[in-house]
Amino acid sequence: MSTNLLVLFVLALIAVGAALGMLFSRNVVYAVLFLVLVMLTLAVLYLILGAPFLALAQVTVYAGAIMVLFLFAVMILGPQKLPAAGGPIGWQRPVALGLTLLFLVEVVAAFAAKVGALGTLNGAQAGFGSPAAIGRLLFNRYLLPFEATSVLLLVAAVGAVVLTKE
Amino acid sequence: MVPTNYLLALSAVLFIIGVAGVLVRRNALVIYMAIELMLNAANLAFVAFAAAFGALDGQIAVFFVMTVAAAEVAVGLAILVTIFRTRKSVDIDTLHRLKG
Amino acid sequence: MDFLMNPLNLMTFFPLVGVAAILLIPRERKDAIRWVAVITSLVSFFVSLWMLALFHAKNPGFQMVYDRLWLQAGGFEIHYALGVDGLSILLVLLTTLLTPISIFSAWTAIEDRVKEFAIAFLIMEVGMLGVFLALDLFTFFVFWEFSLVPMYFIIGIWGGPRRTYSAIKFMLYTMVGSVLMLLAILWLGLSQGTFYLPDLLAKGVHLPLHLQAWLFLAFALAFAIKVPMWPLHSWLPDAHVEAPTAGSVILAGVLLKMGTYGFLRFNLSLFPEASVKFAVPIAVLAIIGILYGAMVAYAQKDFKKLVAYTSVSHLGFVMLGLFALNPMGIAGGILQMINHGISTGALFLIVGIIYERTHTRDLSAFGGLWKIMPIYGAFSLVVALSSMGLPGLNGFIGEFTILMGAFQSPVLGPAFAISAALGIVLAAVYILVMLQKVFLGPAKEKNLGLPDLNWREITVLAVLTVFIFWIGLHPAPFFNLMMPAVEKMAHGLQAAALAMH
Amino acid sequence: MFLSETMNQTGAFFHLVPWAVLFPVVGLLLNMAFGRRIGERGVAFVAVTASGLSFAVSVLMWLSLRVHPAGATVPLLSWMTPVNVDWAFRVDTLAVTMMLVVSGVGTLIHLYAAGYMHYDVRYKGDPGRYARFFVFLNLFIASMMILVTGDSYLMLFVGWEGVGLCSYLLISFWFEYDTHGHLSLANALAGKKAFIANRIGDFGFMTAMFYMFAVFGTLNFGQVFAEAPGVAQSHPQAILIITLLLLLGVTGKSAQIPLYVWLPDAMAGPTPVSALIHAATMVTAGVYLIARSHVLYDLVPAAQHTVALVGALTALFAATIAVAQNDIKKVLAYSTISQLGFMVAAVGVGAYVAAMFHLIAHAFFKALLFLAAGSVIIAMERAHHPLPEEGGHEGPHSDDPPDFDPQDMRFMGGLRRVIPVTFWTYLIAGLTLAGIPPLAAFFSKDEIIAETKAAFPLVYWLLVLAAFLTAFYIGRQIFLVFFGKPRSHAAAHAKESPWTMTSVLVVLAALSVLGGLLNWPHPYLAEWLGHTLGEVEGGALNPVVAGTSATIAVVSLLLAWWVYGRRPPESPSQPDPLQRPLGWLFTGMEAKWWVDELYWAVVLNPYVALSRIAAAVDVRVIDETVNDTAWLTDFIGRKIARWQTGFVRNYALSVFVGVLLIFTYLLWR
Repeated sequence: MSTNLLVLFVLALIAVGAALGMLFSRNVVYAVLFLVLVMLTLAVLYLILGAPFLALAQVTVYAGAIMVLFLFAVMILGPQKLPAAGGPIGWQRPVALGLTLLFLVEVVAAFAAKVGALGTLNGAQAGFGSPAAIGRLLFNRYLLPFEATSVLLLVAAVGAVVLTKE
Repeated sequence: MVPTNYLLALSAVLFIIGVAGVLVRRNALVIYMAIELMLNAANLAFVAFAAAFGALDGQIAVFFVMTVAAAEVAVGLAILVTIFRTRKSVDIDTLHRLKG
Repeated sequence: MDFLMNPLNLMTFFPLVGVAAILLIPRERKDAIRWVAVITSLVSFFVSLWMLALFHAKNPGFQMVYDRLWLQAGGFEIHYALGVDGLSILLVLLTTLLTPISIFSAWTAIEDRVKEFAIAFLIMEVGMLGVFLALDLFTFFVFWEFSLVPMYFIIGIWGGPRRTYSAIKFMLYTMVGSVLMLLAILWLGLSQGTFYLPDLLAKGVHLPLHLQAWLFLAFALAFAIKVPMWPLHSWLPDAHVEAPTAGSVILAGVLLKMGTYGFLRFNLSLFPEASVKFAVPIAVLAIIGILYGAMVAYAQKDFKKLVAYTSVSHLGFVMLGLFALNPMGIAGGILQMINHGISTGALFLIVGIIYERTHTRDLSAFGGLWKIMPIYGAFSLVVALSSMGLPGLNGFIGEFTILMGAFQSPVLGPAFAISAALGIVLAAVYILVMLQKVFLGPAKEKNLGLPDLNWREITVLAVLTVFIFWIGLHPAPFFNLMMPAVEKMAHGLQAAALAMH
Repeated sequence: MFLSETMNQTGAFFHLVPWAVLFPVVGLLLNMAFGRRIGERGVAFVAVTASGLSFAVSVLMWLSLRVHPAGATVPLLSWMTPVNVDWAFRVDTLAVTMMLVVSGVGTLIHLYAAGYMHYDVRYKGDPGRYARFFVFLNLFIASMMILVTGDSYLMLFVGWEGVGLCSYLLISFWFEYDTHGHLSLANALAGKKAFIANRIGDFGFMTAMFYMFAVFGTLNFGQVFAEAPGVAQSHPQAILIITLLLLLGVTGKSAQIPLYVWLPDAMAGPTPVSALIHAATMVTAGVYLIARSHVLYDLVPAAQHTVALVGALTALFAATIAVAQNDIKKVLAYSTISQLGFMVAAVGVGAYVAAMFHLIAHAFFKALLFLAAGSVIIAMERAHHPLPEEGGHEGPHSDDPPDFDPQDMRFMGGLRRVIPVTFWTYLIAGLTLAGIPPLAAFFSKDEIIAETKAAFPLVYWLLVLAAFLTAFYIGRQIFLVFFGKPRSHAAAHAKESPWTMTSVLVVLAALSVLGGLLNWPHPYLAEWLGHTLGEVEGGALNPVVAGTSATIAVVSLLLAWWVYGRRPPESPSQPDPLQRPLGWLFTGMEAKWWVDELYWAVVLNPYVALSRIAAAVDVRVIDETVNDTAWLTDFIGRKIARWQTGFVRNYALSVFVGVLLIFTYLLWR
């Protein structure tokens, strides 16, 4: 059991490290790459948590398509190095950091006190996260949301084209 | 297996980093990526709970989050590009004319 | 078709026929528009006379009731119901009398946008008649709000320099009150299961006193603003000063009566116990209104503002009469509403006449007009004396009956009547000062050439003077019309008063 | 319809009484409608006939009453149904006495006014006003008739305020001038003062009526007097309060302390008005009211004492002021207040017949005094400022002093030679007022003094002192005006008034002389009024009292001759002979004991200030709070708007703050 814990711990470290990296990197491209790294670690986690189909989806859709899109955007807009501090509302940065730390403290306190052990993950049945199972559920109970999101995607695509037309 | 608390803690930390990114950075793209990070943190929590309760609904939710995120990024970046075309800068603070 | 066979509906909605006719007339033909407006309101007046003929004075209940289901929603139904009884018939007649008079008096005063003016006035007549005839709480509220809008435009468009400020102030002030009233109507309607007034009156509103008090206060606030009672009166001088003459006549003549009528129809009829409980505070406010109104009127420099403040004082008397809670006080109150409509309406016409000639309302600009315009002086003297309450004219009948009622009232008493009677002395003061500043003293050079009254102004003032003398010398027919209904209501109040003590 | 039935079944003309009111009303309507077209002669004719017909109806009533002394009540029209009071006329001996006095003296004064106003109107130069004067005069007669013939307190009140209105209209008749003919507000202010003072009295009267209705349940004389004894038991205080409140009304109308201040200023009106309204008829309405409510007053001795005291004090107080006045009409005004004091004192001690007798006598000689004074003033004015058609050039006479005032006695003197008729009639009236034996007032005033001697000694002494002063100030006036040398050019060249005016003076003089016969050898008046007032005091002449009062009058006249007749003042500017001996007392008397100034300081100025404050409060406080609520919403709106900075990050921050708050709330709940 401890090996799982160890793996998870390592993955968590990577993810958090990459996230912080994205946060503080001056160069936007590095930020994008750090985010990709976070997504990949999450994909691995999904695998551990018995969601293989999701993990692959994560890698292909999220890391693959969306992050590539970001890279395009970055390349179009040209990498600029913006000064971290300054700008019209300088006061906003320290306040934001302060509040975020406060939030962090509260979350930690919450975990310590409130959230009882949710029980360990029981063993994944065979084919728990398999595409068949997900497909069956998706097209039965969640058919309406599925259709709605497909329309959403169509609208988004058309919107993107229209917006960027000269 | 792995206790869900840890997973939730991870998701929370990632979420907070995402929030910090949105509030602190002035580059519009980085703010976008921070939002993506927050979404992913949420997805992680979904999957953790799906595994904990053995119900696939969590994973379905993640699917929908992904599609929404994709749509959002497409439109968002399109807007960013048009703004960039006029403003020549990605700094979010230049866009402050719509005020009370 | 039976909708129009009922005299009340015909009278209330006939002005809309006039509006339709006016819409067809081109804007340039101003006189044609004015004639149509006057004739339409005159027809409404004759229909009201027909209604008077059909009215049985002996029957205290509602007559000529027209009741149709209007809309049904959420388990309760809203009726469109009109009806007239002893309390409202005189006010309806006053409305149908004053509207043609004020339209006719605005013949030369309003030159721009005559079409819209005529339409606004006719629509207002519909609103006003609706308020006095409505038997269903909802229909009442609809007409109550409906009648505000034309007045807002009349003050806002054809008014004086600060017209928008006054119009908005007038509108908002009344709206604040009526919002609370709407809540009260809903609460009352839902708790009693019906909005239909006759049912409510028949069943009686059985609510614990403290609940009844809240309902009473909600209604009272809306009507107190409209009356206007003392602290809530600050919209009146502005609205009057800025409104055109015709607007002021109707505002003072009829719109103020919607407040006192509201007290009469809803507060006193539906909540007898609460009326007894609040009779003293309201009477105190009324007396403050009487004395305060008289004093401030005395100190005014602007002729129209002086007359506006006299309305605060006169309606203080009406409120004192109503809350004497005995037949004499209430009958006096209702008659004083009519008297105030006639004499203050005439006073505003007089202000309008001199304003049309000198384009100023500053009292110091006038003086010695009685020498220059003798007919104008004679009419103004009669009207001023009537509003001062000279015995033999209409003002005195109302005020004397009110004071007599307040003196013997189970809830008020001699102290109230005597302090209010002081108001009559103060009334003499401000009226005589007004007469002195405008009509007596040496005439000023620039006023020497002023033309006296033309035939139009004479007819308008003559009609009102006829009523001043008629009510003054022989008020019996007016009292007989309202006495049965007043007695019935006073009986309910008496019972409540006894039960309370 | 009315006139055809001359004698109805009760063999009397009672049903004609409404015509006493309707004739003057028809007269005034005619004058109002056709005033301009029928010219001055026509207007005067209509007015005089209207008043004359009213007098004729009164005589008819008198004849009917001689046949049926009990009189009758003639209902005409229903009026105030909730208070069940109708337009009903009561014809009884008391009412008819007043009707005869009012319409009789009224008609005479209408005649006099026809002449007087002709000069006054020409002099003030507005011919249109001639008709308007007679409209008001007829309205006055009509209102006075309503007052005296009303069958209920409410109808009496209608007449009461009607005459108040007419006195206002007639005092400020020349509303653009002052008494000297210069453009000013003086007359208008005097009229306003009179109406408001009356109105304050009427406030008392009305409150009395409220009490009366609350206690008696009715306002009709018949029922009130019938229930009075019963009510006196059940509500002991009520009748006292009612009578005292009625007294307040009386002080307002009959110019007693404290509400007498308007009468001297009422002299601003044309002289016929002063004669008719402010001497003969209106001011006696108060005395009539108390006489009419004698049943109530007899039940409450305390109220009677107060009435007597008020009357006596007023009599003395006004007499002191009259002694030191220089304006001919002001002296007569204060004399009227003083004589009214006598009458009120008389009714105060229950001597109703004496009061009515003095009222009638006073109506004759005081009207005569005023009309004669009017004739003097006209004479002085026409001499000083002759009218164009009498060959006078425009400007005032050059050699009269600049501050010449036709009404000021200091500019008169030696007028007995230039205006003899006026002089003799004035002398007769003066002696009557002083109480010289054969003349009317001697008997009436003597009766009053005799009655008070027995009933209320303090009042007796006050009245005796007042009688002394009365004789003195009328003596002073006669010597100053008619004896000595003319102290101004106008006085030297004055001319007698035309016959229309002097004939009326002679008639009134005759009435003053013969007036005494009404009640002296045989108490006709006592019997006549007995029918209404019930048991009434005999009215026999008490020789002792008669002797003393006659001697007082003669001594006082001699004193007046000694001070003013022996060495009459030569020039207008010479100070009054009494100035030195009396010193500050004289200045006090001349300045009317500063009562007007007192009222201004105590009542009027505070009210004006208070109303200005109220007006300011209304704008700055009440209106301001309304506007402030509007400003507040605007202010809050602006503050919130500034918080919308436009920076996206700020918005994100506020969202995050919201999340944080919810989270902490959930955490710590």
